Amino acid sequence: MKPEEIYADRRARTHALHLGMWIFLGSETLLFAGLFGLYSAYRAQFPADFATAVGHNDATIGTINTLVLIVSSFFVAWSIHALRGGHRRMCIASLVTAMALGASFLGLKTIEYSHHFAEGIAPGAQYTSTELPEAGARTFFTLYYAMTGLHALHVIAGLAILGWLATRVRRRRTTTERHVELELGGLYWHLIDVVWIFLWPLLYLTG
Amino acid sequence: MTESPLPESFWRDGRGLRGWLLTTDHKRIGILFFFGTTLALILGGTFALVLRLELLTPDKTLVDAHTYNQLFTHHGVVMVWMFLIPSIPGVFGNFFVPIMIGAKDVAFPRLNLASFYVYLLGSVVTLVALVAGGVDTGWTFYAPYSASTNGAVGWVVTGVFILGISTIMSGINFIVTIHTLRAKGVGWMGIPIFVWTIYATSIIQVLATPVLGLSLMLVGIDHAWGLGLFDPAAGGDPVLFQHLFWFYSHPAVYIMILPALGVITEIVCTFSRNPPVSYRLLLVSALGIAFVGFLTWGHHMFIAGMSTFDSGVFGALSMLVAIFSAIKVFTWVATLYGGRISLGTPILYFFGFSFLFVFGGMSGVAVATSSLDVHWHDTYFVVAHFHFIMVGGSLTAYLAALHYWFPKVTGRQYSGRWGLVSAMMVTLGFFFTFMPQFLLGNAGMPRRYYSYPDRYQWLNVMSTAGASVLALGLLLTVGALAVACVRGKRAPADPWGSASPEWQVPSPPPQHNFVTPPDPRHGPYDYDGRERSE
Amino acid sequence: MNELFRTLLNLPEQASSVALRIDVLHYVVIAVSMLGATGVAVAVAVLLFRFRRRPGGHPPVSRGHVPLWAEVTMIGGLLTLFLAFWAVGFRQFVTLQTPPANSMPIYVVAKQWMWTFAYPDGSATTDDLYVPVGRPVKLVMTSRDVIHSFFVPDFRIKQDVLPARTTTAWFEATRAGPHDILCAEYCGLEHSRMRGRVIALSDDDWARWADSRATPAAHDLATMGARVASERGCLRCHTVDGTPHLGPTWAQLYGSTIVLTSGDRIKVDEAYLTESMMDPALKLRAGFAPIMPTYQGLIQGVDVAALVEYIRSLADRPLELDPPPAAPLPPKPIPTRAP
Amino acid sequence: MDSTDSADEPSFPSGRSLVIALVALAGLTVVSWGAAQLALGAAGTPVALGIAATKAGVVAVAFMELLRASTLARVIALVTVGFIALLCAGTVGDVAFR
Repeated sequence: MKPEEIYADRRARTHALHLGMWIFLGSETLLFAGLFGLYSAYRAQFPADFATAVGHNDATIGTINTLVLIVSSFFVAWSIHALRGGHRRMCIASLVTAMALGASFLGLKTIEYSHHFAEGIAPGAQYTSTELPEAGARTFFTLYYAMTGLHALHVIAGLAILGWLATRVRRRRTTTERHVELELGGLYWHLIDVVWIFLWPLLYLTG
Repeated sequence: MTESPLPESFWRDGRGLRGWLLTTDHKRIGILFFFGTTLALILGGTFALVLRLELLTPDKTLVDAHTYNQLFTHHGVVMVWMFLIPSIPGVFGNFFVPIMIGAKDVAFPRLNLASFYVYLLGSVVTLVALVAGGVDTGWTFYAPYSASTNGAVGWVVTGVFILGISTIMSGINFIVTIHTLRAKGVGWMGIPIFVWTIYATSIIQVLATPVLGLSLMLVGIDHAWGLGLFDPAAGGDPVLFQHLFWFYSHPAVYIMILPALGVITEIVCTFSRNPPVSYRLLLVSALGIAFVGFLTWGHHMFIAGMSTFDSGVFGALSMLVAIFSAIKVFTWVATLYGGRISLGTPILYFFGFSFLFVFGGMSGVAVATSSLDVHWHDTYFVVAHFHFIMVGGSLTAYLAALHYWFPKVTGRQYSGRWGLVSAMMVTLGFFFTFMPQFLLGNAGMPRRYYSYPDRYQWLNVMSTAGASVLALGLLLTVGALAVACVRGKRAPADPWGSASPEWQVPSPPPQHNFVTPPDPRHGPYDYDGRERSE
Repeated sequence: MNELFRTLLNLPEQASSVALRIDVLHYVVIAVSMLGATGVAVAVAVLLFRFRRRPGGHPPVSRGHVPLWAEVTMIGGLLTLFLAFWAVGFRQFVTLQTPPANSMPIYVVAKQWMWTFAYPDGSATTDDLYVPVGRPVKLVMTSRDVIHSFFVPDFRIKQDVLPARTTTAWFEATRAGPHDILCAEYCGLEHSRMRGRVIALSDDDWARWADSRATPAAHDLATMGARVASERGCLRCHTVDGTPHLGPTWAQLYGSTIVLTSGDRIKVDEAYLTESMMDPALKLRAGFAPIMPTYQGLIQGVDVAALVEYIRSLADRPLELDPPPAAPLPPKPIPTRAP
Repeated sequence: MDSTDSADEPSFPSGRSLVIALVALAGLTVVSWGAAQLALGAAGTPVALGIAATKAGVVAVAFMELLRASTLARVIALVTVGFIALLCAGTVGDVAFR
């Protein structure tokens, strides 16, 4: 049956959608919980090796990527702000900027991955590097690939959503009057940002 | 017999098959889930029967060891993820929660339909494994064996992952529905306990399922490309997989049992025409179980090489869950007191349930006692314990629910006599299937044993005999209800004299649930109030 | 009384020093469970009958609200009971986890689908584990493939056996005769046939058995370990007389407490030594480079046992320079069934 | 319509607050990076995670409008964090005390 028939008014529906999105975000975050659990357990097992391995990661790229995601997050928030203020073009522009930043995040990640592969630092059985302590480093980098890989998948999904939203705004489907989907899409993108905010120190800084 | 057709109801929307396959009506989706889960039950049950027959003799009876190992794996996978988890929420939750809170539908009807098709997809993918070589890891997928075995591990873990997505979808849907769609005047304390248990269940589903999805994915990747996260040869730690697995799978037990407890509450109150002796305790214990269930996963790992420290902590925490379950049991018994109890098939199932669930639960306390678990772990005692909860608890309650709400859903009554017979066969059959298994466990027969020392045979024979009675009982139930669907007497709106909202709408309910808007003046257990106003 | 309950509950014989204590707790817990469940069921049955709907209806009963104190007592009472179970059970559990100091070490290697046992005297057996009655035995266990679980129902002990890690279990047999060993962790095709026996022998039978094992060129596990050490090149990095070298010296190593690179302190025991052979970098001793290769899969259970015994034998060796052990001795055939 | 015309809810975050949040986040990022260069040793990880938590808080409040969202949303946020902590505690409690 039609939403109008189910809900008292559109505000009730908006509220419900936000609720649903937040619960979904909680669920999404717990998808990473297992990896955080493994990370902390293995780190407790090989403290020294993990430190060395973290040190081996390129903190510069990591830090730049962090800033990139934060700024993109800002532009997503800004796009909502703009649309609420009725500035359609600015909304589209900020969405596109956010997407560009997201894409460059993935670009930097690819560069990083290629560096690692060049050194024989590949996940699991493909790990051939010998310069780092055998036991811990391999595990660290397997986790590194699992965590960043899962995160990258979310970034790709997020980019798709942002693109879809941008076209909706352009086609005047998403408007100042009704833009709940923009808010929800934004929430998803911010979650991706938040997850990375935690991955960054764990994988690049705390050497 | 000539009989005027049933009144206008959700069964007819004039759109034929399309109306069923593309429906967004929560009631129809409930029916779809009923057929899905019933098929799963039949499939899993068949596997179980073959297993039981194989165990009639100490060595080969029917199938070879490899087939046997695959059968118990697929039995577990099908029963847990394709039947038990979606059964009560998917069927009765979908059908009744909106009506119980006075809503026309769930918050996200399309998401609801999607969750059914995702469930279907997941089931299919899981079953592809059967033809793709089968899986012999056991439903627990313990590393490193699950990584090294050459079976269709990839198919099963992917299938279960997809099933998990369906679970999360419906979990989100229920939580939002209960939060936002309660009719005017229906407060949090004015909803039936069944709604509360579905709410608690949904919370667990949303929070725990992703962790399972991830760990199974890791196992799948490990099996396919040697990720080695849990592989000792690569510095991995297999015990950590067990941590992740049980972090989901212990709460999952409560996903399976909480809705059952809700059903039982409804039945006890309706048939004794007494409000629950303490609504507050029932709802606190439901939420309590949901929460504490997350703190106890380690009691599956006492002898797995886990630290003694963790064993102590998890052992103590595990005892708390039993408390909450005990509160529920006492509340039910106290609710019967002073009632005007009408006997019917559902309440008879409750009688069986009361013994099976309490003993099953207490045997849980027993295996949570670490020194005793050392002897019992991975023996038939554990098998018997969780079947008491899953079958004696959940399945019994599912059948009780089926008989309780049958008149509402179909608009027809079934034969009480056949209901009684099948209920007795199911309960006794179950009892004789699994009581011997406690004794087998005490004697030390490990689970997942294809062949066993001769001294265990007589108990296995008894267990198999019981299993066949149980199977017959289930067939009888299906048959009796099928007959009732076409031949049954027309059922009134409220055959049991309940006060719960779903009984105030016609049987079967009309398309948009309510002819007259729901009347919140009387709570779901306000029997006298209803009577006076009628 | 004990016999009655044991038979009722279909428990196997109590053949270890801990079995009786554990069973008594078992009786209590199961009795409580049975009584509880039956009690509830009976109560339900009685109430269903007593308050069944009658034509005239029964005189209304006043059902006051459950008073708070009743709730509290009920909940408190049960919680105390369950926590009592936990307290007693956990104390027994700790006992099961901590082998007595004087126990005889036996090295267990599990593989699909057999058990191999290596004894301090250098001999080894497959599937049958020979032990003396009345003397604590400590099992130092590891697996070569997947997870197995060492389970002896008559002893009420069970312990998972993990690859690349050692777990320990201990028991003191109190009754002579064979006791089944069952694998309790699903380990693949022949899981249910991965069985063995603990042959518990009275003192003189044990002595006789030990003699029967002794061959003319008899030498104990430690001597064998010395041979393995030189054959495997351990002595290229490890000294046996305290001289500092690439690896930690073995003199006075066993039983000492060392500091790891992680900063933790650890007591050097069978578990740590075995683990360090299989996964040297896992718990690296402070002040040493992670240069030792892993011997996982390269070195057989008996040789591991031999090395550990050898290092044990050096525990109280005075730290003075003396020639490293003699050149390789003729290898001694080790009876093991082909996998 | 969409909750834009709602008197009973706190008004939307102003553009200014968004900019301030951005500056704060960038600043914290730099601080965290700097702290890492100092090699604080054992204190390093807690510090880094503390800063990360602060940043996450800023994002949640300024960008995700967590304070405008319903109570349940806030509960979910807390529960999620709590459960991750729980899982880590359980696994570490095993590995560390083995």
